Amino acid sequence: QDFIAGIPREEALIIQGPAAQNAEWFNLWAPGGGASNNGLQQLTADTFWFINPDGTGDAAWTNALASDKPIYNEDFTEMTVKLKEGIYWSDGVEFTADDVVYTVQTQMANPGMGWSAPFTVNVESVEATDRNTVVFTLNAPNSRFHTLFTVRWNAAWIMPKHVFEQVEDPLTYNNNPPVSLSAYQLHSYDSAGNWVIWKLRDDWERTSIGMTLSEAPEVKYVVYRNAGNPDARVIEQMNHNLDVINDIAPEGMFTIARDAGENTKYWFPGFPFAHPDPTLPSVLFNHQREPFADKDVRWALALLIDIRSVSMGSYRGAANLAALSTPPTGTAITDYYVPMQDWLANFELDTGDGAIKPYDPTISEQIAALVKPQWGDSIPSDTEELKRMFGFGWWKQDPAAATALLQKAGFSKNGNQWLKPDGTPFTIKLMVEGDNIPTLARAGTIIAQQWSMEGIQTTVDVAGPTNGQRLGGGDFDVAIYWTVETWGGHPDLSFFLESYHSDFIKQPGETQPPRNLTRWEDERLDAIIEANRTVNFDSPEVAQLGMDYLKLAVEEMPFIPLMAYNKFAPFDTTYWTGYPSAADPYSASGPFWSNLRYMIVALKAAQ
Amino acid sequence: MFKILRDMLRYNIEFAIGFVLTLSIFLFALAHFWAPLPDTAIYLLPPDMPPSAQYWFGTTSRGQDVLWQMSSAIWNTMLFGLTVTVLSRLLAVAVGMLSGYLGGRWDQALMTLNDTMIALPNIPILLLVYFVMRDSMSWPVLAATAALLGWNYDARLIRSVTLSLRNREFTRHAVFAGMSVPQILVRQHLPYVMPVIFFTAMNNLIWAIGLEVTLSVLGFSDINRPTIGGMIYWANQHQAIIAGIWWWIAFPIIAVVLLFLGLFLLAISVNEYIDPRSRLSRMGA
Amino acid sequence: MDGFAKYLGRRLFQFFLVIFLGVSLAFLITNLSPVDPVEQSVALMTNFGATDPRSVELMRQALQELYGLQGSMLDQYLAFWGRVIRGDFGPSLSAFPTPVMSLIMSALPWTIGLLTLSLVITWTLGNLLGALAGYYRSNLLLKLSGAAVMALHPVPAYIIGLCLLLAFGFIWPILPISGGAQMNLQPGLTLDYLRSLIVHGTLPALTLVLVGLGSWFISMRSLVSNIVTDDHVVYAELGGVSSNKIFSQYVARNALLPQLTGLALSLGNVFGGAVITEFLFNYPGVGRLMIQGIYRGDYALVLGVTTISIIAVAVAVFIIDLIYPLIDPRVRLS
Amino acid sequence: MLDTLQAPTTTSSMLRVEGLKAYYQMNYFGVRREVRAVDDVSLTINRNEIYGIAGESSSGKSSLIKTIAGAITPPLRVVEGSVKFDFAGRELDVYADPQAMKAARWQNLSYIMQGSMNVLNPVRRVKHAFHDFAFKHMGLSPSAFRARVEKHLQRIGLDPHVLESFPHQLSGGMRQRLTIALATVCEPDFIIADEPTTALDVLVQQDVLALIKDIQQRMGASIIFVTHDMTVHAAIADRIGIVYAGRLVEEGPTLDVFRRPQHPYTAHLISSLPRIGDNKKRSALPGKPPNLADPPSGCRFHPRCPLAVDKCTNENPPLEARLTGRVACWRAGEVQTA
Amino acid sequence: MSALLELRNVNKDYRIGGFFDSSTLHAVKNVSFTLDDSKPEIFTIVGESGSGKTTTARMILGNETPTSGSLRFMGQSITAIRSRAGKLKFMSKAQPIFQNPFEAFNPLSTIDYFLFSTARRFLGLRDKAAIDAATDKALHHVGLSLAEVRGRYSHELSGGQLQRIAVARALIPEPKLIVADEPVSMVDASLRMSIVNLFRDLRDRLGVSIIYITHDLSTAYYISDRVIIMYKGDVVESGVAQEVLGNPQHAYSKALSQAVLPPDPEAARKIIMAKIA
Ligand SMILES: Nc1ncnc2c1ncn2[C@@H]1O[C@H](COP(=O)(O)OP(=O)(O)OP(=O)(O)O)[C@@H](O)[C@H]1O
Ligand SMILES: Nc1ncnc2c1ncn2[C@@H]1O[C@H](COP(=O)(O)OP(=O)(O)OP(=O)(O)O)[C@@H](O)[C@H]1O
Ligand SMILES: [Mg+2]
Ligand SMILES: [Mg+2]
Repeated sequence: QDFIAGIPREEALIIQGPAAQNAEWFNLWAPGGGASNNGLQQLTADTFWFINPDGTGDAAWTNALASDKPIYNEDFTEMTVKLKEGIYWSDGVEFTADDVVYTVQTQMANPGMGWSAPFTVNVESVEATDRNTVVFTLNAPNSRFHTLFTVRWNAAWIMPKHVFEQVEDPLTYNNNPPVSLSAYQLHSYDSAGNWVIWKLRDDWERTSIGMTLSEAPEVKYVVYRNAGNPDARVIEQMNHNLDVINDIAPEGMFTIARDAGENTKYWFPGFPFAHPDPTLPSVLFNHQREPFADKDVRWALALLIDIRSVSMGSYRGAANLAALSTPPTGTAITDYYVPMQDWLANFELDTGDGAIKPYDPTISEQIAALVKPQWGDSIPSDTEELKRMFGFGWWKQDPAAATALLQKAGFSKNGNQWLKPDGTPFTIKLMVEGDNIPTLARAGTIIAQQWSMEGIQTTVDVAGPTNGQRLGGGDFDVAIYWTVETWGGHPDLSFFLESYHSDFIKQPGETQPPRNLTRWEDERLDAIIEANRTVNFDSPEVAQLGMDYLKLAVEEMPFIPLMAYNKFAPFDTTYWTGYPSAADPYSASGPFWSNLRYMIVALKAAQ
Repeated sequence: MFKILRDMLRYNIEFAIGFVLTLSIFLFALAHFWAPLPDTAIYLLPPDMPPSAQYWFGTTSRGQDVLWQMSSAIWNTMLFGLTVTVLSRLLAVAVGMLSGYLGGRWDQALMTLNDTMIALPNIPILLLVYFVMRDSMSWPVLAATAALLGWNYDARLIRSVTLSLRNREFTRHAVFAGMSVPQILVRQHLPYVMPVIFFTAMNNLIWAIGLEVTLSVLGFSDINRPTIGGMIYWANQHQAIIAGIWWWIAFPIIAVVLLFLGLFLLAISVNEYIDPRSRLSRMGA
Repeated sequence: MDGFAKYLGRRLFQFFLVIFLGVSLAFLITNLSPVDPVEQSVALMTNFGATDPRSVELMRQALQELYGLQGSMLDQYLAFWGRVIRGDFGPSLSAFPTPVMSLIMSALPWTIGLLTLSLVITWTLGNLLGALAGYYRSNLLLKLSGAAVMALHPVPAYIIGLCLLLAFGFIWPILPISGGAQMNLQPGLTLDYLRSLIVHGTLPALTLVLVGLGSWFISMRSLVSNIVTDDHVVYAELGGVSSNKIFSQYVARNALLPQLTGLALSLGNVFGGAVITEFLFNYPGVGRLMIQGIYRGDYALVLGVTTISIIAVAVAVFIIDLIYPLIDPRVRLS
Repeated sequence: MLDTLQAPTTTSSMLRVEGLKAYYQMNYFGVRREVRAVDDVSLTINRNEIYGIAGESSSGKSSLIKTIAGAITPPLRVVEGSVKFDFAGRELDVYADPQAMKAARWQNLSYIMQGSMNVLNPVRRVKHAFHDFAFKHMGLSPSAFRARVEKHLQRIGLDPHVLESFPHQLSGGMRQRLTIALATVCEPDFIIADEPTTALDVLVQQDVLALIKDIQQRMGASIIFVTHDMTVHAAIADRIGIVYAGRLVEEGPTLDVFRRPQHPYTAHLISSLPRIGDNKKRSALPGKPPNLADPPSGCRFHPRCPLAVDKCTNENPPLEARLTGRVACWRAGEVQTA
Repeated sequence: MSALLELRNVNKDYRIGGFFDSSTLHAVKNVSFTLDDSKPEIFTIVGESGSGKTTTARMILGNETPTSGSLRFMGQSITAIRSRAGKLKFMSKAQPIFQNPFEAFNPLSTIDYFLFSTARRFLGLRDKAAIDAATDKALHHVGLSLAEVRGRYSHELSGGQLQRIAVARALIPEPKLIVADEPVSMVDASLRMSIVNLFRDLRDRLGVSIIYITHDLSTAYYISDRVIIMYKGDVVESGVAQEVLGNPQHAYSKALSQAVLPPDPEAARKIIMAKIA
């Protein structure tokens, strides 16, 4: 019997999906409108542009519905988009500029729809000057307006006008079945939410992705399947019932590598296996809480960390460490990490007891030495290669310097217990999310132990589902999470940096908009952000401004960057080959990234 | 007291086995106070070592000695379980006996309360309480909450025992001897209720520990405190079963099973000792 | 008839009181929950995208209105009761605007199927074994199986499930370890679908059976060992009644009656689901639904499940109280 | 004397109890106790005879009768002696041949326990009890069996519809009659009854006694029964055995025991019976009942006996045959008749 | 002459039956009688089982409320006593004795607890020695002493002793009335005598009135001053014991007294044989 009823296994790619709660919903534009990770936006939605987080330079940029890059006017108050021709919705209706205009206007008219708010804030008017041209007039100058339509993970997807026009309330319309603008369309789904099956469109050539292909994609069906808890996922992949896994613990990954070695592929050919996402797990300080407003305290805490243990404990050594406040992935390597090595090596920190040079560029070799006993020859000896696997460097653990810094900040030590300037013991509650991001929880317990051993009693607080809310609400002392995410495939840091402007910082107790969760406030930072707004997305100044920010962040240590968020995402090669990898990063590797579609159409049947 | 213990050890093989099992696990758990490393310390030992002469029960993927982890975990879990059990026994006895003895409106009111508690689904309520309490959720609070949810079935049972005692002649006699309600309940009826308390305590303990494990597995627990649930949680986080680190889970579970076997044997033999029927024939009535 | 009507009236009052108290309590606790569904939704929408901070404010306001979370707690409480009476728990906040009721209704058949089946098996098997072990105290085989059941009793459900999953999904992969039925199979009364339901339900059901066996076994055994010393049993033995008959008609039958109450209460618990088991085997039932609801701050959903569960248990208790005098001739109303 | 002449010949003995000792042996967590509830009892019961056993509360009457019925459960154990029945030449040793004993139950031998109101299964209708106990012995078709049972019930004044009732729906008296009916429906050769009339009020008691007597006469069965109500013995027993502290202390034809008790305890028992129309003060037995776990030496009655002499303290009097019965007393001759 | 206890037209109905069939049972119908304060007596209630004897006793003791009618004890309505203090006061004057001496004391607790509790509560004694003294005194009335009783369990004493202790306990508060519901039905003939003799003694020496409930007509005849005969809730006959029992008038009383078997084999046998025929 077939594993999937009526569908030949060799025509289907099975991807790990979530358990969808409202499985009957396919309205991407309504809040909670259908699971976002079950293929709906990954396989059926489309918009103007894509950036591949693992790509570099021009290779990272893809024109999807747009035929070219965005065209801004002089002062960035107007953006013109040219659309490709010959693209059709899956029900045979042609895609035109009217769909775009409808998308923007409908969402502005319906607060609560997914992109309603950003459109309302930015757009004064939108019009289709002809069938293939859309012109946006903006409320204020915005050189990054196009990013609203640029997919890294997702973006503002274009709505089918001819469908939604018929609908009374676009917010409560379930859009079932959805018409597709991309190469796959809905085949069937489980009303209990455990699986959705997408099928290659017969007219797959009439899509932005299909147009670029020379022959038909071999994957006929894409199955998003919720295969259960991490153990079950590993088992299912070893049983060849799950081709793509997203996120499992390092140990699960190692198990697959050990037991199913021949039938699997990973981002790196061997250890450390993982795909580094362009997100930057860091130790976040709440700057609105004493004593974390003090840069010396933050630096002291950073210098108390032995990053090697953190790497070993969280990722079993398979972490891609980051000393700079941007993830060491995609173009960031060439744009920032390589050029800034010298500056980092010479960076001096005044501890109040003399200056030190805290940077240790040999960290990747040290980690290699630590994992060698387990992985042996699969660990290369070339230091350049090691840097790409384990990171370029990090701060040396330096308790003496930390002591000096703390004393400089007015702290004193009583036995093995640090006292705050007011004489009370310095204790920390370190918040982690827990289950959802186990590696970070693990990192948290190690850092807590290191701080505790140095006289700062630290307990780990698992926030679980309240994590996001508590981070946003400023209801934490210290947390491990990410406040930095980047395009990966582009040096521009506005993706996160824009929201770091002091204009957006909230009073304690109020909810901070996403990204600047530490509520870091600095005039120099504001200046960088304002400068960045005025330069063009592709201008070389962007990288320059990025470096300014990174230097500032090293000096101030507003949060302690730890590593890229490494995801273990092994692929089963029993049925499909040609997966992306570090050597051939033609697409991101996570099944929830919308540019996964470029991987799916590129896969080849194994037999 | 000591003589009873000696007699029971000597003359009841079940008690003897149960006693030895429970005592050894208790001592084992007690030993964590003398552990070479603090129970929260991680990555100080080589991880994933299988059981060996050096690490009898192996080490975890977090670089902890399973032996010492277990020792703390059993201690903490039993502390939690016993707190729940004792608190919920107190509630069950109070409500069950009062409602059975007083009858009438009191009975109706208490049994309505009891039925309400029976109807409340445990897991969602506990999870919600967990959310509400968040930071201030410590194990005693959790134990108190669990105790509030864990007395109702047993109160019914105790009520039915008291109900039958209420109509015994000695109860009416006690009333005319001027005894107050607490005196009657504690002095006259409690000895009959004792076996029920013992019997339900076992089940309640198992339930409480199951609850602890469930909450931990779902990610609602204090991860700084080693417990049986906590060990399973961390083992899970490291996919220990899949990765073949079976000793991380197997040994604690075996210890729990042994402990319960011990407690169970103790409970049945102590019950036999205090059961009014056997006690009466022992006394020779 | 008069007495019955009076009893029924009193019992009915109590029934409603229980529901009222239970649901109010659940409402209170749920509403104290700090998880804010608006924030959860905002996070979902702003995650991973480049989001303008100004637009987040707008989004928040819009959602607050949409979810109907404005107004005082009392207003919400009254509105909630209004809806409960109409059998409507409002829209789910995490699966907005799908009604909570329809989410529950689509999860319920799975849970009911899984739990009633395993409960019936557990109850029958546990009671049978317990009764046999209590009656034939010296039988070696029964002693051994009793010991096995006892040893299994304290093992947490999660561990039992995980071992089964490992054994039948990995070491000897003959059973599906996830989901409720085969993918892409049309639900319906076809042989294929039923087969698929059965193979998918086997591991979760087996877990529930192994987990639940112990307590039925223990309570039945102790009930039986009390009953065997009762006069009527002793007398039947002296009367030369065959031991099969004594076991079935004089011992097991008398002991089973109180166990029926337990069964009814557990049936009521179906709605709470077997959280851990469903969670582990990814079974699309109410337990899993509820856990998701809790994780996503969807208290409309959690409250819905909790309310239905409360009503179900109350109804089960009510029914068993009403029919118990009919099935157990000893009980009479006072 | 009339009674003496009526006493059946010893040749047709139906039950023979010899040197029977049955003790409650208990061992709870090191506390050992041995209650000598039946201590060296020998007796014989003849065909077609009603034998009554009387005695103080807790003197071991029920224990004796249970042991005879083969109805003992631990901690009561037979330590010595034998109980043998003789059903129409078929010898049955109760403690040597459990299989045969099982086969004989209800067929040849039925037993009415103490507290017989509670012996019916509370959750089944009464008719099932008859079916379970008696059907296989009667060799009748179900309908014939039913008719037979109904007829039998009518004889003791019970409406056949009680068969359809649950035990709790019947009064104590009805239940007691039902158990008697249950024990007699197969017309066994031997009936053992422990306080069959205790729960009944005087009016019903009279009916039941008449019933027992009637059944016995018509079926020609032998009956051994226990009660501490001496008037019941007076009414139906052919012979009486008096038990004191686990021992048979006197035995004889009813009339003789009542008129000329030989043992001081018996004498006291008879004399303390009040009767209407006579409220002359009656004294109670002084002292307290013996503890069977640690019985007095010699004659067990000696601490309370008005006639006790040194010999009584030291030597246990044997049960010796007298004119019409047997008595165990060193001073039997000196007992005054009330 | 003032009344110690006065029952006037007392009725008690029970609602009985199962689920769908319930009916009213008149357990006690229109019972009236008076006990005189100045003349202690043994007042006996006889009747077949279920005739309402226990129900009447329970109403007198305040354990059951009558459906109608009045019960007054020393001038005060028994049903009106609500407070704990009022109850204690009432109980100090009216005390019960129960049927089964083994059941009347909790087998799992020592007997003296009942005695001490009575002394402490009703005599308001706090001092250990005073409690002991009061208890000992009461025990002496029944021919026992505290030394014999202290620290013992009910199984360690004979039924007769227990019943005596029960009486002694009832005597501690120096009551005016003792209600004894079938106090001798569970004991053998000899013990029976020792207890009824004790009753007589109490009446004569301590001036306690006793309501003696039994269906044993012989002992009733033996000790009673006055007797009432109940039948299905009704009092069918009442009067001086010797007259009523020696020469019953009502049909039921006659049947009852005829059913009493004489302790004489020849006479008894005749009655039974007549019944068979
Ligand atoms: N199950 C038992 N375990 C221990 N001792 C017992 C048991 N049953 C009875 N006894 C003791 O055995 C002795 C004889 O009891 P038995 O019941 O035979 O007396 P009885 O003469 O029938 O008394 P009654 O007139 O009260 O029925 C008593 O001392 C009693 O305490
Ligand atoms: N709580 C009650 N509920 C219903 N009926 C009752 C209750 N108590 C007593 N009765 C009934 O009332 C009637 C009188 O009972 P009561 O106990 O007073 O009789 P009694 O004369 O003491 O009988 P006995 O001699 O058996 O003790 C009986 O028919 C009894 O079944
Ligand atoms: Mg007896
Ligand atoms: Mg009565």
